[in-house]
Amino acid sequence: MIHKILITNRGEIAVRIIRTCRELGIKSVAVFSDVDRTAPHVLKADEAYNIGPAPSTDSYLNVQRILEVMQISEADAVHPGYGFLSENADFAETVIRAGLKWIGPPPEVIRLMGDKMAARNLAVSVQAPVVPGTTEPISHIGEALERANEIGFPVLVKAAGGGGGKGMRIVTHADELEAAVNRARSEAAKAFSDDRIYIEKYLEEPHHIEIQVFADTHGRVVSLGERECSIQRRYQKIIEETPSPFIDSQLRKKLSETAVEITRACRYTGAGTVEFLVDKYKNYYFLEMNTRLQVEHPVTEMVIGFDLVKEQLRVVEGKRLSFPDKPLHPRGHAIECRLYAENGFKNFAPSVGKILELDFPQGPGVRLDEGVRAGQEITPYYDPLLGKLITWGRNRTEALERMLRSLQEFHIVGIETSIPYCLLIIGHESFRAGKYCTKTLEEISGSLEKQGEQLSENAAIAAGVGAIRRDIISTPAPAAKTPDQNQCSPWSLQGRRNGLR
Amino acid sequence: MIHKILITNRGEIAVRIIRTCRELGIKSVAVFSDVDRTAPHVLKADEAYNIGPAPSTDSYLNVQRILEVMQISEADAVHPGYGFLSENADFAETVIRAGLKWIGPPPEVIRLMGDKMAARNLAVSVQAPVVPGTTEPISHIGEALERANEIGFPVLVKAAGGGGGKGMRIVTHADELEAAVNRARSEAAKAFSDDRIYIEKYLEEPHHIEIQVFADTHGRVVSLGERECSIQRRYQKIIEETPSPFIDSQLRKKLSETAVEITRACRYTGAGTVEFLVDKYKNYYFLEMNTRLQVEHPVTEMVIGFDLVKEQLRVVEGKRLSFPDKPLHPRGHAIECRLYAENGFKNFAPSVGKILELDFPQGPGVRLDEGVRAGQEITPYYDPLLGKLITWGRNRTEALERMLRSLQEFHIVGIETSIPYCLLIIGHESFRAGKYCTKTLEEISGSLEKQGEQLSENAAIAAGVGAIRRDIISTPAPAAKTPDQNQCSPWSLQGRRNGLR
Amino acid sequence: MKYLTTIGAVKLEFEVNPDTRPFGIELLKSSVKMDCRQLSPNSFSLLIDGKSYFLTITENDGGYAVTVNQKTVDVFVQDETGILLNKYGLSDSSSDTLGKIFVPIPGLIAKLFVSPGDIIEKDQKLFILEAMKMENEFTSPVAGTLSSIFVKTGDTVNKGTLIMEITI
Amino acid sequence: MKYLTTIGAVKLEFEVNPDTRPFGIELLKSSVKMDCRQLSPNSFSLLIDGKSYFLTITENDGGYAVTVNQKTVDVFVQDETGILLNKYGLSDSSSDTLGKIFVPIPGLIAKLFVSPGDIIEKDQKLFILEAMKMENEFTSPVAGTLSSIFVKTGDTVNKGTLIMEITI
Repeated sequence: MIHKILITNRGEIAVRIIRTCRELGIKSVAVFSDVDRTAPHVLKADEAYNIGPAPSTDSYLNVQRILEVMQISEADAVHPGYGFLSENADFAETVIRAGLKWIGPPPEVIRLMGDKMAARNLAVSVQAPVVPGTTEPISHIGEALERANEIGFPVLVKAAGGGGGKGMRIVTHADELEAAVNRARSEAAKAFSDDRIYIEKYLEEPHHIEIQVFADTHGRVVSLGERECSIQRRYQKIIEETPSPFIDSQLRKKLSETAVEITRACRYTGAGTVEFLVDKYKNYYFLEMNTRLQVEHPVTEMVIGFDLVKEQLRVVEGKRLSFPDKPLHPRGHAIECRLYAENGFKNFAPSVGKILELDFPQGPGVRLDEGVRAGQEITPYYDPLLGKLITWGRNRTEALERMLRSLQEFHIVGIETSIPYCLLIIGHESFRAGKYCTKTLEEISGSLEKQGEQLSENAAIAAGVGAIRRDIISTPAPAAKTPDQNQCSPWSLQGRRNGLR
Repeated sequence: MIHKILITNRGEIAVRIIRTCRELGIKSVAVFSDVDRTAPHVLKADEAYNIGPAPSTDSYLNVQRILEVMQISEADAVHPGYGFLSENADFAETVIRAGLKWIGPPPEVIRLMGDKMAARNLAVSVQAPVVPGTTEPISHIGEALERANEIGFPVLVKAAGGGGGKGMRIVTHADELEAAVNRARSEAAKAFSDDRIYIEKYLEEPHHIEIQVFADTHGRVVSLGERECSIQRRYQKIIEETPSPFIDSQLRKKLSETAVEITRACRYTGAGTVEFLVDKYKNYYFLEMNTRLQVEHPVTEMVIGFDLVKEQLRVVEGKRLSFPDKPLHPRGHAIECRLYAENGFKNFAPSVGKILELDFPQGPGVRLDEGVRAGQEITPYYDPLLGKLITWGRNRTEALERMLRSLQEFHIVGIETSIPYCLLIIGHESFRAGKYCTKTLEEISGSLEKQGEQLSENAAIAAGVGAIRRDIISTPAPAAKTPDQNQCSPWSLQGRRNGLR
Repeated sequence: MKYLTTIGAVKLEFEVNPDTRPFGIELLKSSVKMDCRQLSPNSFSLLIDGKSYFLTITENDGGYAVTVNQKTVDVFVQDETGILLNKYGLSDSSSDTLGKIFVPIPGLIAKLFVSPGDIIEKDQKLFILEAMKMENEFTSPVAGTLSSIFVKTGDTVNKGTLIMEITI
Repeated sequence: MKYLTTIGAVKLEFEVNPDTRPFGIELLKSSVKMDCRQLSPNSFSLLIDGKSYFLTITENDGGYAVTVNQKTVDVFVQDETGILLNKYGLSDSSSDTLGKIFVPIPGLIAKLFVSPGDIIEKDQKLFILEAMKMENEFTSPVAGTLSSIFVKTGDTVNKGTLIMEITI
């Protein structure tokens, strides 16, 4: 039995794990950096210990200090959350060597699945499809042509050191290949000083679909269904849902079976996620496996009704999973919006500052996993995730309507958030129709920005009245006016210009 | 189709109805009294109109003003919530005569079921059991003895004008009856100037169980299962749950069938609740029918997954209910705590004042239907219900653990609330074991009060440190002390004395 | 600077280090270090040897009402000066206000159980105040003689109204 | 007292009645009555002809950033004095600060795209600031000539640091 869990994380995931500990009567131990002394996870945990200065490398990644806290607190298990040390096999080994339970898969599994090539080989060994492509850099154009023909056009020419779309080219016909390879090579050489080039199959309208898997120490491996994660900005997910509006029951079955086989093959235990790419023709390809709890795990919890953190603890305690033997029947539909301290209309520029006022949405079908509180300073040191809003509905329409309703109920003063942007995405016809892929957000971002600037006449009058009222408050003698501030940043100026259009 | 709903209510139920309107794209119109200008239902509605001074009779019961708002706002339907005008058949008729839709059963059904004797007769006509007893006052002791023998001892001797336990006597043997009737009669004459006495069967360990029914205009009547409402203070419910830990599937079936028959017999439409008393031997008796949405409707919503307000609107629009034809399979367990501005340890004394700080619980399995906001003044004019906390779990244990966890997360400064009291009830062994009846709270209140006074040594040290810190803040020069305040009320003095034990 | 806190029968002495003030407070005798931060006007976070406490604190009757783990206790704080004054019997007593019965909420005086001149026992019923649709019974916090009643049945009274006075 | 508000291209004139101040504000020309209440330092409830608006308002660049229905606009307010000053061309211009590029968040200068003396076009990329694990591209709000750069690649900068200056 676990009695006390040290949570080596912060923000909403630390708070979420503390909540489960509370429900089970397990003591929770938080760690915090200097700037996080009054962060929610510190206030909500049973115990909390400082582990160093603000930068993650000095605190949340400071294994030495964390080891000391393990001893001081007499915790008997460590939950890493996601990010930070969660996929660090060496840390997992350190925890186990110190005599504590590691709430995650065994270190060797973390190491295996963390190596992209090894994970790909394991997937291939159980006949899981992987994106066809070269596994070694191409040395000359003849080889490129040969491999491209094997894979089938269109193909993607991409640089080894690439990322974020740089050094990437789509080639539709064989006769465009040479020029594309050459241009990609020279671009890559300039950008990353690395001219190694690979070729892989270009997927049309790809979807990012993942399967939540769970394995206990009694040999049971189950799939808990899929999550659709194709709404992404800068290759980061912002909106997830389950079930996927794109997946039919046949494909769902195939993805689940493949995920279970991969999970079994790598001798996994605990909660894991197998990620796939699925193209418009419903071809699917193994992408990678995340060996930890996923940010978007709540949408799965909402439809299956099980607390996944509780199941993680069961596995670590050597118990059997509590999912029934018969197939799970997910109920209804769930959608999650990640709420970031950033402005979607200004190229997702992060926003820092003090949260002056904060009201959360409530009512039927709404779950909020929050990581911030009123009065808290948002610092630039960590991921700008403020929390996650999850709505449940009998069907997709109801979940979507609740998401719009509850996003509208938010009230955050002091920082900019992605809430207005999420509202427009959820309200957009592509999302409403459930017809979107990983490229959709980029395609519609222009129209979202335009919508973001529109204000009805009534709302403009309301804004005017409010500003006058506020002006009267800050200017007791109506004639005296506060002079303009002397500083102005490009971002706020841009906001101003946008307002003037 | 309904386009705009006027909500003739305030507080959490008005907010809850507004939320459903938002999700459906229906405009919501709030009404408010002078003291409610900045109450949450006013802030959240699309429109809001003042209907008079603070006292309910001048505002929320002011039919003339409400009629004016119906016209000004061009609403096409009226939702009365519960309380206020919700069971006023004349008001329902007025609404319908004004050409608006009434979101509730037809006025004649409200009238019929609002007459206790008529409702009892209707129940008897469909062979529903009612509590055996006299329907006319007893004129002499011989008659009393005869009727008591028919009913079977123990019996309850009660006064016509009675209430709250006054003029009530339990009689176990025939030879105690005469004395009991005489004492009850003289007590009643003094207390209510009405010496009419009735005799009815005394129920042992009675449970208050109610069945949620729904009927559409196409002749379909369904039961949505029971709610256990036996945790009561001053004959008012404070904690409800579903399913009832006391009810087995056979009794559930019988209660549901009886409730459906009564609902059908009175030609009901919309949402209604049939209340029963069930004794320790599982005998059940029809009590009354509430012809409106019930305060505790959310626990039903949590386990069946349907929004009952949405179903109310479907019925009014002449649509069919959206519950599937096959029997509903409720999922998991739900518990509701009503959160009042009152102190459970001080005889439920109401608390008024300004809410200075307010943090709500969040996370998995938690729903809050709130009716207050930070900065709001709690006035003595209305029911002191601040909101309702509902938790869901896979099973009763999980729902209960979540209730404890989320009650702990509350943080309300400025008024006293029933949260500490609810925490102790939920944590009490009777509640944990699911073994309680309508008399339980009275029986355990002494032990709860004692628990309420206990503080661990660590918590006492923490309280001491906090008070010193606060003292330093309010006393810039450490030597100067604020003198004692001159006013002290019996309540705060009692709190002080309790603290000194 | 030494501080004495009184919570019911429990008395605890603390030492506040002026150098590390306002965060450094130690429990005398055990030297347990505490880190107390203000979160908002009435909320504080306290770490004692790693244990985390969330406190809400409001002023109350010359002391503080402190809520910890959803339990509220009254805490009285005395600094060195206060402790000395107390030692020499010089503390300012507030016993003369003890017999004054005020109502903490507005309402209607529904019933008076006592009359001027009555001998009043502690916890004896005094009157019923109707407020928020409920009857609230007020009992005497002290024993004594009822000297005056300032209201009559049916009166509507405001918060803080003096209802009666009992001479102890 | 007359007030002029500017929201983008929209200009609206209001009349504030000193008798009913602070609640009575009317839209000039149409006489629509409005009831505006402050809920907290930055939040307001407004009823216009029964329509309910929830506003959050913070100061911003000499004006106010007003959020209504989750949309934020910049509103500039001028009272009668300001309107008059403007009419005679006496308004205090802030154009001399337009070419000064500050960073609104702390971070690391990851890349500089321009050098002193460069002719800068509006919306041209200036530099990349790494903050919160992300690269943030800054573009020029104005056209002009880059007169000075106050940082170099690799510098860590605080919130509000002046990075470069563009002469318009």
